[in-house]
Amino acid sequence: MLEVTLRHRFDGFDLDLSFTTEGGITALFGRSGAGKTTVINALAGLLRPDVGRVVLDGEVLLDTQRGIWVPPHRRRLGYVFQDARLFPHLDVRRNLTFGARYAPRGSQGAGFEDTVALLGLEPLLDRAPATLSGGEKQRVALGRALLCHPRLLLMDEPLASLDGPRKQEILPYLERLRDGGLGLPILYVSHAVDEIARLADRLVLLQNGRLKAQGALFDVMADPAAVPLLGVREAGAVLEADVIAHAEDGLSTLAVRAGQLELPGVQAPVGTRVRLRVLAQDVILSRQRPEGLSSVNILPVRVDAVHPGDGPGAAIALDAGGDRLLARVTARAVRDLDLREGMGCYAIIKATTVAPGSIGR
Amino acid sequence: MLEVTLRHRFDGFDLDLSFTTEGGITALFGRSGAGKTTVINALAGLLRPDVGRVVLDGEVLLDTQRGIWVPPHRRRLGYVFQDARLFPHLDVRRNLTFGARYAPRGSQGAGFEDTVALLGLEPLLDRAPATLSGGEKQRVALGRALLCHPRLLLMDEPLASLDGPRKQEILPYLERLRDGGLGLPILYVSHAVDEIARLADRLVLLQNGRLKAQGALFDVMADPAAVPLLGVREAGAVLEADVIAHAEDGLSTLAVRAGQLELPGVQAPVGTRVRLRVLAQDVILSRQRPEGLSSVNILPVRVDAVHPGDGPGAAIALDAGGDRLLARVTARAVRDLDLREGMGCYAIIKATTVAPGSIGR
Amino acid sequence: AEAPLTVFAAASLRGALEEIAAAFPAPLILAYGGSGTMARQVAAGAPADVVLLANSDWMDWLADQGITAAEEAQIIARNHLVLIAPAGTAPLSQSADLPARLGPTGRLTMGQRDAVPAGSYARDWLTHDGMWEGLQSQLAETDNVRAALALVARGDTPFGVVYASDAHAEDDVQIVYEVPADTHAPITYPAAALTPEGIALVDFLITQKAQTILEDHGFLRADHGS
Amino acid sequence: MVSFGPIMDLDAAAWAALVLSLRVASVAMLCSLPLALWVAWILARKEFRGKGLLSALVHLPLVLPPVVTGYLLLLSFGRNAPLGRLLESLGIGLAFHWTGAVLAALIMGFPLMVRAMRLAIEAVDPRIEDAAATLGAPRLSVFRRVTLPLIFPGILAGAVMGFAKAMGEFGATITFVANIPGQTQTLPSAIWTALQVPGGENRALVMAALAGLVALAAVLLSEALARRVAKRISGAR
Amino acid sequence: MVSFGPIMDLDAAAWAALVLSLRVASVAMLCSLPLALWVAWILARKEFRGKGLLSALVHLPLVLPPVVTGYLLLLSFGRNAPLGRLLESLGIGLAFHWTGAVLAALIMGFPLMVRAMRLAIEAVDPRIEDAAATLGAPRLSVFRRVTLPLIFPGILAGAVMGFAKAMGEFGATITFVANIPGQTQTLPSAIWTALQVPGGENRALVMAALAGLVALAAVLLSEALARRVAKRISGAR
Ligand SMILES: Nc1ncnc2c1ncn2[C@@H]1O[C@H](COP(=O)(O)OP(=O)(O)OP(=O)(O)O)[C@@H](O)[C@H]1O
Ligand SMILES: Nc1ncnc2c1ncn2[C@@H]1O[C@H](COP(=O)(O)OP(=O)(O)OP(=O)(O)O)[C@@H](O)[C@H]1O
Ligand SMILES: [Mg+2]
Ligand SMILES: [Mg+2]
Repeated sequence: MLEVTLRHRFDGFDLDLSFTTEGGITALFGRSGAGKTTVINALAGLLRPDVGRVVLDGEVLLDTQRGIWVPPHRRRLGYVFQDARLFPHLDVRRNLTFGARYAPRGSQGAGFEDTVALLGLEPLLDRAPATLSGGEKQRVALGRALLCHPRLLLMDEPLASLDGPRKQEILPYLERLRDGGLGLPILYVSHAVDEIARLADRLVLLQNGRLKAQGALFDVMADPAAVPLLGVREAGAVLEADVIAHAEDGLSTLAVRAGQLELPGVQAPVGTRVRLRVLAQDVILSRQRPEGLSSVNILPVRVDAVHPGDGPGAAIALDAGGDRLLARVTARAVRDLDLREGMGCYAIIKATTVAPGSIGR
Repeated sequence: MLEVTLRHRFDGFDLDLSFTTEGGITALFGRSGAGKTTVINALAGLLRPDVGRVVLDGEVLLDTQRGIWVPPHRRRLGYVFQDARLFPHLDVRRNLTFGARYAPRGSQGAGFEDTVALLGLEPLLDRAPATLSGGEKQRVALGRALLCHPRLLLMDEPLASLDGPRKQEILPYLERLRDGGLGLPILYVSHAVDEIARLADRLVLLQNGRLKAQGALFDVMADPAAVPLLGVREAGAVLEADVIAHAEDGLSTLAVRAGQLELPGVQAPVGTRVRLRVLAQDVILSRQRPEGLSSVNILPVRVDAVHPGDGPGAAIALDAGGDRLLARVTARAVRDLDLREGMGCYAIIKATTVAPGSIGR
Repeated sequence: AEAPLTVFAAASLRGALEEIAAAFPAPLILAYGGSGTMARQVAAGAPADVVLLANSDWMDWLADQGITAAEEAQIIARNHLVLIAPAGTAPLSQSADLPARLGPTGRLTMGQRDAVPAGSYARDWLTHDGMWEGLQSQLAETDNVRAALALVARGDTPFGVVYASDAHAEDDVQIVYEVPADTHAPITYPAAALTPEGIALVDFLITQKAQTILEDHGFLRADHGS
Repeated sequence: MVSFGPIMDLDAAAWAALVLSLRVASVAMLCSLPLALWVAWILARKEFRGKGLLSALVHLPLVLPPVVTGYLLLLSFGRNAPLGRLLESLGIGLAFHWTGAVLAALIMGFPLMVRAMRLAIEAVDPRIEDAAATLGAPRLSVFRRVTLPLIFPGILAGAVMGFAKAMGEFGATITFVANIPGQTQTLPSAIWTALQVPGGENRALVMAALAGLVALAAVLLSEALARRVAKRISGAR
Repeated sequence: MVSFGPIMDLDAAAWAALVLSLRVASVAMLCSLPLALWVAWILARKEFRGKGLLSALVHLPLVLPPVVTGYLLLLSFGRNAPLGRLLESLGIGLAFHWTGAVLAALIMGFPLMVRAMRLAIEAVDPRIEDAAATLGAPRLSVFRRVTLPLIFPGILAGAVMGFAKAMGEFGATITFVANIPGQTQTLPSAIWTALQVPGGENRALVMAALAGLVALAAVLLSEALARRVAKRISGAR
């Protein structure tokens, strides 16, 4: 549980905001120059804000009014910097193990072997940072922060220079950190909404040094005010589903309130509950139950509300047996299908549209 | 026209490849550590490869066999580095104008005012690089390279730390550079397939220091061998379409070979030809022509080939009146719908699925 | 006025030379240094009209180099050695008391035995009086006599061997023993003219007037003992 | 204790020595800057056989007692030495001339200047220079517009050290150019001369204090300059 | 020309002087390292009133003629100076003792060491140190594990300069601890002594060559070390 209030003036830039997080992963989202790095620096103790108060799990890390300032090394926050900031004189192995000795005795957290394996660092262990590629540096920086067993992880665009497949390997690991016995909370800066949607529990939106919105991911993502900040393409609903069965052809059956979905690439064991992200733009509506489609995921839904957008699109809020779904269709489709509140219809969700990355928890 | 042949050994990494580009934008794509930066460094003259030959528009920049090596400052290649590498002792304005005096007399290219305006740098002109945010640095680096009026632009993940809206502003500018009177060719390293799909004319795929595939964007993107490299989610076809009409509700009608599509957010004037990207996962197949769907974009297609994938998915190559489309469906759907080569069916493309960013040229 | 003459002079002559310069009809430029340094400089073509050393060996060396004719060197002053101690110390009745007065830890300051002329005269004396070997570990050799004087004046060493002319100028020390002249080689200050203009000064130095000034500064007359 | 009152009472010779020392130190510092910079650059950036030897040679004036350096200078540039005669015939008299004091000061300060600049050059990230080259800047322009401003603190440090050393140089100077008042008597020589007379300590200390004040001024100036540059780079105003 | 044959013929006094000089220079260099590092760190990283003054004070031994420094040392640490008496009663005799030569060499080399280290510290990116702090390293550990290795080239440079200067120091040493063969006669003192005797030039030059060889060895060693570190950081093997 983190409470943050900060006020700081740079020449030409004013930061003035206050937000709270509640464990899990909180995403900090905002345009370039919005003040994300400044916030994280203040949390880490690398920037002393003009005015501020930071409380982590009841411990006051900063209180300018009461003159409290805990130095960075006693905050135990793992910081993955936007620029990797590796130690140039140490090889990769020594960079990774740098913080180990300062972790409190018996503290639990990421193990060396696991981290190295996950991040694919074995072949690099004896290399000097100067010889690493951009993405390799970023992976080492991530490993280094994890291995100091922090009580909160600050990540400033940690995956920006990683390729897609590598990201897909690391994201589940971060989820395990959050969900494992340790429940390591993470403050995560990213421009990639799909990363955020997959990972984050809470979302803090910054604009120009001010708080624009904060709250649970579902709420903020569904907040029409947030759409311009997040980008139209990324709007969507998040559902909870139970894993019912894994078939031999790799498809899994998941139960949501309105029915069953067949999805590929679900790793969670039978009986667990997972999180699905369904982008509004991936939902097709049909008045009749369609037949002979390559997509077998068809749920009966009821139109909750029709929100005409600014452009040619409209957002249709749907009730799927109690779950909320969002569909983005053209205004013309609204007219053609005569979509209106209370109307029953069918939502077609393409099986493969639910990205593996969107299945979490 | 650039011809590149390179061979270079690092301890533990072997680069050995050869490719050509033909003006326009060539994307260099590969996983982290594939050798992209190494290639670009060799082109810029910052790395002297063990063996190599680089010819740009007939001028030999490097030929280890004949002992030719043109020093970096005479190559006139604008290089946007993966790390910004701004001059720390110069303010933003002087960083931007650093290269101007070395541009040949009368050389044409980006103007100072335009570049500053496009990249939103006005408020930063008097600032020291040390005070810039990550994205701001990257924008300055981009401007600096543009303003030296290069004859080829080398961009190493230039937009990685930029937010979505900012990217959407810069991408069209790069397109104008490519298409304008100057026809500035660009070699573009990126992990973001949507950027590449939008911008690139050619695609060079690297894996582990070797060339994996190269060729026109359409061909390489449709190459099943490229799918694992590009990422399953990003596979898809690129179509050319003519803008036929803009309706009042914001939808535009575009003609492709197999029919017409209604798409929102098309800016190009009537009569122009645009490029559409249709992700394989956004295509639903139906044996009958579906009725009463919110999606009005339905094209009759013929199955060209069924490529079973490694996992539960399969890639279906489709012929849409001469255009190629790609659909990704589950193996179960292949069985259920009995998809096979030569079979006719319907492709449902959700109207709003075609991202504005994917409509280019 | 006449063109000034440049004199390269041993630093220990400074007090007296300043007065002599005032008495000399032509203006003098006095450049001080160590005898060896200046001899070499003269050999290297220094723009000096007169060279005035504290050591006849270096004057002989100059003659060997063919810079000056040996017979042109003129002794202009002499000196004698004295044993000094901080003011208020009881005088020594004989040199043999020195080791006892030094005690086990006290040091005897003197010029460096090989490099500083006063040092080699002091060695001659101590050898002559049979104390040299015994005092080996209790010497503090300095690079010039002034430094030796300063050490004694500040009480860093209880005794020192210096020229009478130096002791004369320092109020914080007193002479506790006069070293007999026959225990060491004669202490002479030779001068030589290097240019025709310099001859006048060398000649002036042995006039009564100049000799009196030298005597006032604790030196012995050039003709002393002869 | 030294009282500073007597500074005003210093005689003309002492003032002349101060002025000469300032001149010698400034000229020596300015003359050696480019050469020191060049040597520092070679030592910092080039790998070649004999690099260690060059570095040792640069350090030599530090190791040799100054008298030896002065003596070697006298042997090489004395009026009777071939080299000295040649230079003299070209109108460049060194021995027993203030220019000789400049040479001595320059040589003695050289190792300090080279080292300061070398450390600064070694600290410059060559990738920043690479960036300048890709923007079209030829080597020399890269040096002038990127390297030079970046190593400015090192150059400043070298200049201050060279100047200070030149102000304080004594052994080599007096051995090479002697101690001729008004011509080659620098402040240290004057101080030494004062120390040769019993009771001259006070005068010597006053002159030493004067030298100290000059150094203080030089150091304060350089610190202020360095701070300004650092501020500009860090972006503080 | 100097012939190197006679080196073997050097008498015991000369060898003793060499050994003493080596000892003095090594001890002086080692003793001043930590203090110089501390002062360099303060000057590089702290802003405080009087910083310029401290910097000027550090430069002082460079500006003052060595004789003055030696004389001031004598005034402060002589047997009859309060400080000197105190130290002597603690068993730390400085005057006329080789330890005094160490003190003189240390003070004369101090400005050189401080400057080299300061330049190196100023070149360290504080953001790297920040990174270490966020990983839990307390200040001192950051210094030991990050700053120190990063400024190693500067420390090495400072050490070499301090050592070389200590090997060559003459004026302050002879003034402070005199020139006692076998006890305080360092190599420069011995060289100076030889030069004061007509015909002693050759012996002096042979000893000077010896000093030069020692410096060469030290410089070559430091260059080799520096190259190894640079290679490790650049990743070349
Ligand atoms: N020292 C400084 N002086 C003046 N302005 C500063 C300073 N440091 C940061 N800024 C400004 O504060 C704003 C916020 O910077 P910050 O680094 O927090 O942005 P960010 O949200 O992390 O952006 P990005 O996504 O580009 O990294 C920027 O406009 C930046 O230019
Ligand atoms: N000096 C070097 N010594 C050894 N290996 C090196 C050196 N420089 C680069 N490499 C290795 O070469 C490979 C290619 O590096 P390069 O920087 O070209 O990758 P990249 O494709 O740009 O990756 P990224 O997307 O992460 O920036 C990497 O595995 C890297 O570790
Ligand atoms: Mg940032
Ligand atoms: Mg790269």
